Amino acid sequence: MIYTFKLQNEIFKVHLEEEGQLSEIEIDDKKFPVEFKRVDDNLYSLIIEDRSFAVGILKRGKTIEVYLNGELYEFEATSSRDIKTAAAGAAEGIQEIKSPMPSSVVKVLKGLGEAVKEGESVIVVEAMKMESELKSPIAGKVKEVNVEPGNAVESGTVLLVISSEE
Amino acid sequence: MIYTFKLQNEIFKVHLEEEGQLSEIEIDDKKFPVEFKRVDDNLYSLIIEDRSFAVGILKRGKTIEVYLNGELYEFEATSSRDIKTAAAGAAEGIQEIKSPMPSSVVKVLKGLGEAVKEGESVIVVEAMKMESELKSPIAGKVKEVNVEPGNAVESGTVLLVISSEE
Amino acid sequence: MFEKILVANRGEIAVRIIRACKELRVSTVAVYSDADRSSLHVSMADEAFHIGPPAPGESYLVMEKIIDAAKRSRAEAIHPGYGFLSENAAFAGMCESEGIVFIGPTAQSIRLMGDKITARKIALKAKVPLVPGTDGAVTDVEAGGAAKKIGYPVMIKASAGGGGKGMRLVRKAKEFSAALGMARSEAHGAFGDDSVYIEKYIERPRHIEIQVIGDSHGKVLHLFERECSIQRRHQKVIEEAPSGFISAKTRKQMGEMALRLAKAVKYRGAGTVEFIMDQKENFYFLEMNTRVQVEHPVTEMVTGLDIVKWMIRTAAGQKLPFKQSDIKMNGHSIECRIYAEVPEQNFMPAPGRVEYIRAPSGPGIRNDSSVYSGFEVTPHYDPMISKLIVWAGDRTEAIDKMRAALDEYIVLGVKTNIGFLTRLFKEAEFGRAEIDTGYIERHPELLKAQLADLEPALAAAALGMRNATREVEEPAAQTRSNWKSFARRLAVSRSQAL
Amino acid sequence: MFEKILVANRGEIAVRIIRACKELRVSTVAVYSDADRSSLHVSMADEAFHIGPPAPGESYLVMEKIIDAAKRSRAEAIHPGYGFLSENAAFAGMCESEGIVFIGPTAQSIRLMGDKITARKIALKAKVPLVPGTDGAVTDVEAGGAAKKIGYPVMIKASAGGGGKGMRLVRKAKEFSAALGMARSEAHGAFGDDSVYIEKYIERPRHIEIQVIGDSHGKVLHLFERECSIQRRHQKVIEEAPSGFISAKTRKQMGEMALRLAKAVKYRGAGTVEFIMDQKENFYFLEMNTRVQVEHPVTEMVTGLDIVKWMIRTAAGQKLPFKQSDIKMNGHSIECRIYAEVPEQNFMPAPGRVEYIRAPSGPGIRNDSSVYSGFEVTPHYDPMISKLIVWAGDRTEAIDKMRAALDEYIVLGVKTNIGFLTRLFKEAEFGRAEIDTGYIERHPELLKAQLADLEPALAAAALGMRNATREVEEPAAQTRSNWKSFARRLAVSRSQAL
Repeated sequence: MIYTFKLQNEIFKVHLEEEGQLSEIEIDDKKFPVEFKRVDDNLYSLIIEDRSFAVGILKRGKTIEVYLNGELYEFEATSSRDIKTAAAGAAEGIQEIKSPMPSSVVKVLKGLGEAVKEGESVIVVEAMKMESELKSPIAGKVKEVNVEPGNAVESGTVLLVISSEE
Repeated sequence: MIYTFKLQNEIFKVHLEEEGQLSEIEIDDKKFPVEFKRVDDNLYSLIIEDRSFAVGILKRGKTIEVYLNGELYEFEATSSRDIKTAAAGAAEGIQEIKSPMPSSVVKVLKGLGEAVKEGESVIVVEAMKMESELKSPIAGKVKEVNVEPGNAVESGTVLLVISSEE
Repeated sequence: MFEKILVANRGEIAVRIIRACKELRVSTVAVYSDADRSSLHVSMADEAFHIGPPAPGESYLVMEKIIDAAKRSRAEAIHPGYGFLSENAAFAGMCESEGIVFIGPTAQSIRLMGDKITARKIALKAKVPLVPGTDGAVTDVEAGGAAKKIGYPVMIKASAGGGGKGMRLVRKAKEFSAALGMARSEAHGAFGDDSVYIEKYIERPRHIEIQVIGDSHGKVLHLFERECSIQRRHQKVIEEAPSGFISAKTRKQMGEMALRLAKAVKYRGAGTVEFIMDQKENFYFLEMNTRVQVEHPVTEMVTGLDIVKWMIRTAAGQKLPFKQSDIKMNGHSIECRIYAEVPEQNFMPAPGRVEYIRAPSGPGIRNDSSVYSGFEVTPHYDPMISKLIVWAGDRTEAIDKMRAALDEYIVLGVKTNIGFLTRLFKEAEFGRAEIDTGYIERHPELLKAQLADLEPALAAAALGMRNATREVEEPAAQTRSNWKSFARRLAVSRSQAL
Repeated sequence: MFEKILVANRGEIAVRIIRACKELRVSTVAVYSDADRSSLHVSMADEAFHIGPPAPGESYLVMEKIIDAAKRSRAEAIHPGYGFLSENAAFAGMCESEGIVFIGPTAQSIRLMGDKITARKIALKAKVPLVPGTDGAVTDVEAGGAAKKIGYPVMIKASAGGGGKGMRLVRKAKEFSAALGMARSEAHGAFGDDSVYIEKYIERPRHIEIQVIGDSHGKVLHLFERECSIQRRHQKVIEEAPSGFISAKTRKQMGEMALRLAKAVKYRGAGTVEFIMDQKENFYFLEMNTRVQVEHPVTEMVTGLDIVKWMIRTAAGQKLPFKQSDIKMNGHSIECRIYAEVPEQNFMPAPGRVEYIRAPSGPGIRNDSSVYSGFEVTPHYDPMISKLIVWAGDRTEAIDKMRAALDEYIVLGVKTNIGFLTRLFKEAEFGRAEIDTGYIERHPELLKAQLADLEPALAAAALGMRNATREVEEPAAQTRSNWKSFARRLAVSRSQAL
């Protein structure tokens, strides 16, 4: 079985082969055996060549959250079609600005076609009585504006799309 | 809905009437409203006329374990048929001596027909390298002997039956 | 001692107070909004009263509802916790007139310390140092002399000001008059008023506070300091006792100052005198918090005194049975506030359902929390998940313990600041106690997740996906449910729910 | 300091040691049997090695397997915990000859103290008091005089004896010779040997022990006493520090005696000198445990010293940096061992699956455990669920804290001694520290559950049944499972699993 994950715009392919208790994992042509065992509800024990890891795992929709050594890895499980788009997107520098939580749109700072610098704020949202400015991770132009002030948006809603293409 | 529970050979009837959030409970002709709310997996909050209780509940087979204020109540959910038998049993003083855990029988101390005093040991079982003597809660005679030394028994297996009848 | 206390709060502090009451064998009454029916403080209390919708303004802040619940339950006293009505003099007054003991200082003490100007006047009179500055607006003629007297660097601030407008930092005398002109013109432009005042500028300020406790018989003691210099959004994130910075001499002085202030308002119960401190250990009174603080546990850990229990006892009229010299600090304690928030996005709250939580435990670990797997962090209240507190022999060991504890902490379902805190506790500067209120801003690199264990994480993701897939493919196992196989089914569903 | 340590144990003590290592920034290696693949010590360690089937004799007790795992992982030291190989001189010797540090005393110290007769000889030589008695078998002529010299009451014991046969308690001199005759004849009947010896009979004996710690530079210190008089099946259930019974003078004497003994064997690491004490504070050496004790936490709580960390540091050759007078006791600590067992049935173990566990937390609460919801208590190992430890300012407050903590503890799926402990901590006699090793036998009423809250319990049972019924009637909700609705489904299954 091959799984494809996206993490911070990088694509990873994981080849999983099972043989009883032991699984074999292949990432980037590197193979290693993994022993995987549930501890409680969401806590798992992973043993990779004698190295031991306590891992929290939660699957929500297409996201698989992996909690390891104090850090949260939010993998997006993608299909081959998604990958192509994403891969293309990554190459061409297309970035979706998503709402990180249920919130309301306060102000759209950049209009359609407007130039945006890397790290520049593009939209202001409000949640729990606090305003937050969302920034563009790349330099480019606004390709899509999907919301307007006053809109209530869910977590994950794509608010704007920024592209580095000319 | 009427539920019938057995606890330490006493029979309780609970009449449960539901009205939205609030339920009405009737025990022994005493009625009171109960608000019941799940907290986490097995922890529940009960509010009875402003009095608040944190209760752990686990249902296993016919047993419903209720954990309240540091004590474990092991209710046995019974059908009307069971009740009659049980009620009869209680009246006539019939007691089943059950294995409290998976164990092996070491010695049967009382044979069929033998007289037994209240609190007298009737059988010795071993589990986890420790021997335990099981005692009769009533005075009477051994009516049934279902096991012999060396038998491996499950938790709940009826080992002997003691009866106070002549 | 009281027979019954109503706890007018929610979350971890309500749980904390209920635990203290249980140990004192005092009955407890919880109040709860619609959002808190399954909160732990409700089930842990002996009685519980519903007080309205989730919005605090319609429940926890409605004085009449709290008083009503107290009367109906015949509670003799009310513990307000922190936040909500805890520093509300009107509420304390209402309790007093209803014959209910308010567990805290008198309404009068709250009133005096609640008004910033009055509090500054009391401090001035009690000879507690304030940030040096002019007594209100100054003329151009006065300004230069005042700045010189205060000592550079100074801040020129617009009297009508706010939001940084008409504000100028001046480091040298020769830059002063130009800066004054600019500040005045900016102030005029922004507020139509060019009057300005001058204040000492504190570089890399530290936040250090003194815990005090008083009884109703005139005795007030201090329990030494807490340093709370690590802040984000002007809110404390990490607190410790003792401070890793101040000298024994400064500690003594601060304690004395705090007592002087507390005695000036005949303080009863627990309170905190907050100071701002420069890098030369000069300290200046900021304000007094007339309630239990979020960070009270670190003081409890190093002094061995249970502050919440002493609040209750002193409110019940008991005398503090020890004297100042009996109170000693032992070891070092640090508290982290674990929040559902996104450090990368300016620590924006991240409410949601905590699908899974596993808190650390073991020697020297204290986790004050009311959150459990399945708990909903709502947007109505503070998104705090827990206060993780450690105690160890010294600061270095306490930091190492905190690192190990954070490493054990797992929260799934909502984003948290645990990763951020983990990175912070590895910082050498923090280790050397080189901290101030601008520390987090100076360390933006701490905000970014360090996803260094990619291989095991990817392996876990793949194996997790495989388990989830199996579940979708074999849902039949879940319907094979009848009463007898209940226990087995539970086990099955456990091994399938991901 | 070591870079890597192998922990040759399982359960809570393995977790405890791994936590100490993490704080010391030492890598850890776990070993595990088939029964322990999902135990916490495995996932918490940095490395994990499988060592065989569940039976200890085929895994945790197999010296070669442990040494092999240490070599493969290049661990420099082995911490044996308690039980298993912890007091095995041969194993300590094997480590020594393999160049692996055994975290504990030398093989020689273990050997000397492991043999009861040798240990008694060393104690005698070091002038540590032993239970007064004759030096072996006595003739009829000698017997009376010996008894008089020892002082009544005395026990006459068969030299070849065991199981109470040939044993006689004699309270008065005039009863002695008749009892002697009976003892001899019983001994002859049972063992074919009528030789007897005489020993002082200790009425209502208390178990009090002294914690010691030594470094490899000749320094040995004691960390005061623990009282462990509450026992069942000759195993400690409740331990506390300090003892609620002994005077400061006795404490000092016991400490000195323990040090004398430890120094006699050049003791390194943590150890415990156990004494039996009568109700007049006379104490007699029982044995020395050359390892960390289950009950070490109570000493940690009152002294602020981390015993496990000091074991590791001293094994690594570090010097103890403090002197005897630096070690102080502060407050009071109590530990309860929470077992999966049935008090009503002579505390018979009750292995099984812990379906749900909710441990107490908060100020002054420490819960050392490796059990979680879903954990299987197997018949292969000790059925301990956790060690619940409290600290408070004094004994009374500590008892109140323990009561409150036990009240928060919920375990479902296996039977436990929590109810029994709850009842015990309410006992007035225990409150007055009027305890001895026969306490539980003297209080059979504590074994019986007090099911006093019938109404809410019945209501809960009925409502729980209703929820379970609904689930059986509407199983469809559980199959509506696809990837997208996973989160929602999880929520649904949560609200249905009872």
